[in-house]
Amino acid sequence: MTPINPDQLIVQLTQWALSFLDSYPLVAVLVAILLSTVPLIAVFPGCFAITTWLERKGLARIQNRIGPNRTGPLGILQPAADGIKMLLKEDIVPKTSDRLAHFLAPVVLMVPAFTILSVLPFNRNMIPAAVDTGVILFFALGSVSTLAVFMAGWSSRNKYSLLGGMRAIAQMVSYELPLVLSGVTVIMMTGSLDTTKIVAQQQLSEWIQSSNAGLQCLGQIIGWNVFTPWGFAGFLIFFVASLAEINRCPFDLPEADSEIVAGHLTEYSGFKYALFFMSEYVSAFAINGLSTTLFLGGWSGPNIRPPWSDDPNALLIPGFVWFFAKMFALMLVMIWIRGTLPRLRVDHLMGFAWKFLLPLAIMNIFVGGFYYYAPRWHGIPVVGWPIGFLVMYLSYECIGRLNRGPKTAQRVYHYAS
Amino acid sequence: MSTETIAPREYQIYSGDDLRTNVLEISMGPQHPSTHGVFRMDVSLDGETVVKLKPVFGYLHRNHEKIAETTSYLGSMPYTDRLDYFCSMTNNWAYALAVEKMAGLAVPERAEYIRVIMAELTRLQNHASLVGFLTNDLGASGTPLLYAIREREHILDLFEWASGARMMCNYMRFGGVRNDLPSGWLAQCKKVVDDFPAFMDEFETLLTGNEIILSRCQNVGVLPRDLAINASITGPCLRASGVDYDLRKVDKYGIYDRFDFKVPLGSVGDCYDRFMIRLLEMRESVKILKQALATIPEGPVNDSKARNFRPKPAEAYGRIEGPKGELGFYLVSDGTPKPHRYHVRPPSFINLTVLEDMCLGQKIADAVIVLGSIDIVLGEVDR
Amino acid sequence: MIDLAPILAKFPPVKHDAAANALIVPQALALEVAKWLRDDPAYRMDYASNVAGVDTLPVEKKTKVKQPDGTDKEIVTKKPGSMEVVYHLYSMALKHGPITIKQVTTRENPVVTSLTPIYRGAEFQEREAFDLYGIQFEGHPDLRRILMWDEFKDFPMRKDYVEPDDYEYEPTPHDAVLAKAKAHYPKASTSTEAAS
Amino acid sequence: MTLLPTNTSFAADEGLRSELQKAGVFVVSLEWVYNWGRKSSIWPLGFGIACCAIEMICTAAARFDLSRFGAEVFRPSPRQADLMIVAGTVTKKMAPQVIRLYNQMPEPKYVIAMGACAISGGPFKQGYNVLKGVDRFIPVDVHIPGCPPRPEALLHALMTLQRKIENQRTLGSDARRTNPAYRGENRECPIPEFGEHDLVPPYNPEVWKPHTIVREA
Amino acid sequence: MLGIGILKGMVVTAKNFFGSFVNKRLLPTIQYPEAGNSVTLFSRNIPFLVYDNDEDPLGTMRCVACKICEKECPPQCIYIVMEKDANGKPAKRPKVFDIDISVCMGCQICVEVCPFESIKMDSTFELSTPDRFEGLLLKREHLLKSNTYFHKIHPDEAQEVDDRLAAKQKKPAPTPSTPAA
Repeated sequence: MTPINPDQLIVQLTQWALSFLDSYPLVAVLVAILLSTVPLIAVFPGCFAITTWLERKGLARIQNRIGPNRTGPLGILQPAADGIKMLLKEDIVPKTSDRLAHFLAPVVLMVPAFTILSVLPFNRNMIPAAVDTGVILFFALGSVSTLAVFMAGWSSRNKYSLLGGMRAIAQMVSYELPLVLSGVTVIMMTGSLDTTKIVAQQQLSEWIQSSNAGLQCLGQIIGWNVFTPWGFAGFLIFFVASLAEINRCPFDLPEADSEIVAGHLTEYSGFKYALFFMSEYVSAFAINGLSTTLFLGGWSGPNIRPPWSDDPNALLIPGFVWFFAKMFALMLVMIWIRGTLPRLRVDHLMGFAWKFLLPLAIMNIFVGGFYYYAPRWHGIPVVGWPIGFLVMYLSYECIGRLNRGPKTAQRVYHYAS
Repeated sequence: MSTETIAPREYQIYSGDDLRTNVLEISMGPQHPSTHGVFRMDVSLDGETVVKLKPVFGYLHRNHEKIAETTSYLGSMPYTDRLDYFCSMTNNWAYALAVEKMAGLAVPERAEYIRVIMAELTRLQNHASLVGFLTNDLGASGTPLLYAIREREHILDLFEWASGARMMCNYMRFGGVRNDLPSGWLAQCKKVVDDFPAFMDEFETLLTGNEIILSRCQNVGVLPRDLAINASITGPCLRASGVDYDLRKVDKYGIYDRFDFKVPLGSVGDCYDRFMIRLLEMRESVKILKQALATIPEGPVNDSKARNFRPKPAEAYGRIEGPKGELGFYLVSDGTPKPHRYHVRPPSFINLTVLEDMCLGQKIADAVIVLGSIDIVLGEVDR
Repeated sequence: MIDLAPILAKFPPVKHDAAANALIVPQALALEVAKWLRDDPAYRMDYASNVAGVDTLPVEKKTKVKQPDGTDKEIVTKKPGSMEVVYHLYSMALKHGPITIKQVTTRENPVVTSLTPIYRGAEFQEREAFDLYGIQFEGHPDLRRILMWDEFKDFPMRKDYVEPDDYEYEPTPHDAVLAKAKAHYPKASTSTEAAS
Repeated sequence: MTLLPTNTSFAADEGLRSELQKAGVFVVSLEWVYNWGRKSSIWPLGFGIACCAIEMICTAAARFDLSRFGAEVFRPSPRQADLMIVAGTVTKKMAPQVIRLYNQMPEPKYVIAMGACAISGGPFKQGYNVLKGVDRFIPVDVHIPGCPPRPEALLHALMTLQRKIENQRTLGSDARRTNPAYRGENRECPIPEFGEHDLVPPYNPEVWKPHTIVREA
Repeated sequence: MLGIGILKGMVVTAKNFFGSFVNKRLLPTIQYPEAGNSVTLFSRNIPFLVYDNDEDPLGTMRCVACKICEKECPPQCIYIVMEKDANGKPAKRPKVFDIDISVCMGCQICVEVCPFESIKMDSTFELSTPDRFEGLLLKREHLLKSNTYFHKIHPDEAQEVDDRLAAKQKKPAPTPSTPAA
């Protein structure tokens, strides 16, 4: 029996459970599949519930209100109440709608949203599906949601829904580009599409394996891609593009309620609406999970080796704690943004993707390349870092100015005499 | 000046051989999140571009004028509260002004000051909430609106303290106001007025520099100066187009000539100008309020003779600078206790004349904020 | 007060209504007068603030006059009804006003000249007068009902409009309503107030 | 927590429930859970008509905070709304749209008539274009008098509605009888047409039972 | 730099977020119903009828059924029938005094025109009811409230009214007159 490793506890338990089924390989495979999928399906709806609660409480606080507080302590059971109510609501399918597509749309949105979660490493040795081409798979499956949103918009036979669906297609297809290109830099640096390798590359293994606790901690942090110029810029681009990809404010045009009522969701009621709602949040988790993996060091975080353990890779705090902490932090930023910003207009949205994010992402790839080949001093990128940062800052400023042009500016007002 | 009316422009739909598009007609409203009530816009869209926009009114036509013609002069006063339900105080004042003009009533000094204070407080809360509603139309999830309403509550408390009701104050009377201010009111009002600039600073930091608001409001819904005058646009919309016409300066009604304030003017006439003019007007209102609160005299607040007046056959048109524009009341008396004709000149109704001109060729999202920047209240539009 | 004499001199058919200090403009001349008022450098009435329709019912007044022989004689004075459209014009350029101009027409066939070709601002208000009073505005670009629905046939702001009989079930009815309500109420029981 | 999906009468359970509670056992019937969910998550339709709508917005704002009751999610689309707050004067021109919106909402749905105008036409009841009460066409659950009612009055009405929901039957055969939402019949209200002088018909006889007060003059 | 305005805005909202935990001004919520309500001593909502003696509401009600308020009420929500004694003589008090609060707009005009200080404004607001007719038609019995109650809800105004009435006591009682207009 290996010593208990808090970091790997779940993995060890799983292996221990599976060891009983050694003689039945087929059953073992099936159980293994179940053991890796069921938690996903159980945990993320729970996260979704917590997030909706956080969002309502957070928005309320931003707006100087209290927020739900009648359901359980601090209103924590509010999502449960919402869920129960949604389950009981009548399900309306408009008479003129395309019934099949109307029914399928929430399903088509939900399935890939959960599927893409399986390529994210939640911890060391804890990845539901270790695919060599994880990042590609993520983007490929993730873009299916565009189809679902359009299906919803089209099948509802409602003009607002149709406009919402059209907007969704334009928006999601456009933002896919900066999203992928900002991820490309990371892939270039790692040389792999495997998400586990991407996380491993962000850890300084010799520091982690040293005996100094401070170094162990630092080794889990210092290597994150976000601390490099290309990583920082890439992270920002990725984050902004992901906001658009999952239709969050300020890019929530497909369901812009002040313009086109509720966009593609206009005709959805009851449980189908709840499914849409949930899938959008699960996609948000997924994409935040990916940006955590790509730029924020995945499951690594300030951590030390447990004193009783000899395993150089053992950690005191399970990695998935850090993973979820980062993911929720990003969700909170999204809520914060939602509480602050108004919405973009549809042509500004496209302009922003094609004229601003895309050139910036391409620039970022070059900077990444330069950073990779720039000479280092004792492994420290003394040339690559400042120059890369400067180049990224300058290109941000230039592209920003080019986009803004003389059209919008602060104005000076005068008074009548 | 041209000799003909400035007619609405026609928007040319692109109809080359290579690309055939159909116009999508949608009816926004009467229940629509952006229409500020029950207003409808029949919009034709080419893609997302507005090619035709016809406003449809009357969903809140509750026969204010007809009811007023069957009620006594005093009985119409509470109904004026419900015209523009954000600004019951200024509505009261405009109506009282028209009746006073017709019946030749005088207003005591202190009442004039109270009227100015109430009107400027009304302007503050109206403009603050309008800016909030505008950002809601822009797609903010209510935060600026709720900040504005948080601040508005302080002003509503003052109204409630003086008149008994938060919104429907029914406070002004012919020849004065209904009752004197309760003790302590002026001190509290001073406190609210002194706190207000801090809120405005917060508001301006939150909104005026925001790149999204800049890009969405600037050069959107431009209203040219000549068209603004020809289409009888009034209020902040007119001044955003650069026309210096503020009834507080032009008519000097009440005692506005005693206060030192300025009239901010826009230069482009777009949504951003309309939005900024309101913010700047709030600063000026705070200035007026400070002066009025410092100099308010003691004395009676209403004319006891005005209580049982019976008008002679006459007609009068009284108008004031409401927060939304020129609010006028046209009264015709035939000597009976009821008005023969009672007509309201609602600013937001007439300001909608140019809605189509401002929206043509813009995106549908712009139509929403153009409507928001005009600042309409349906109680007043449809009456 | 604005000096109206130059207008009266330039357009002799225009009458001055001293009581209301208004100009009564004949229909045929309305456009011309309005245009002149707008463009004349002394007036520059570029801003049509208010447009209102006014309906006056014909009045039949019976007065008894003592005849020299001691008997009472009833004299019936009839004042014909009229339909008026009142415009209040101001000047934004010169900041003065108002000049009130009125177009008077008959109640039976109310037709006036639309001033919308001169003042865009009159467009909706004239439509409103058409909707509520049934006044036809000749030359108006888009004369449709504005406040009531298109199928509506009546002109509700007219003084002789009879509204549909639909507040008969009011709990606190008054004179006219009570009279109407009686037609709808079931035969009264003896109690003074009996809830259903 | 024991879940007892019960079809027996809720009232009969009451005694048993309180006795068990004394003994420290909390019995929760499925019906209670259902009703708790529905009453704690009333999403109103973002639908204001006139003056009262401003007070409705104030209710959602910081001072009064509708969200404490879980009811701040103003949905723009009727499909996702549970509650229609008729906040303002319903005119005859607007009435068909209000009824249409009501029809578009999924069951179970509730209506609060906020303010005098929505209840009876209020101060504007003498107007020719004013509908004398929205309950002429759609069933109304709670009426709030006032012109406009204070924001707290809306909160009070919401609590009144919550009490009503608490006592509704959602399970069992008698739920169909007592709770119209589960009757399974078509609850669409017919939409009146614009007539030459008035709406046709002027009221919906299935919803509106004329109430007469007989007086001596 | 692009984005500065957005960041400034986000700082403002963050300040409000954290401020709401420490600053009372940034969390003005009154938790109705547990923590009271925002009704002040000046609020008005619907009218009520004042009587003087708590023992004998009907005997000491100030209303004399002069019907001025009924006539002046703009939305006409008041209905009064005067009581007649056995001989058919008017008894100077209302037999029926109904206010339809589903119509009342709380404009206070009835209070202003009443020469007997008998109708005043109440500040209660918890009136919502599922019952459209019986719940919203307030009869004489519902409307009668004591002067003590009046002192409780509007102390300043009630004191003023009492002083005025005391002054009037010395002079002969006023006769009901219908004011023009």
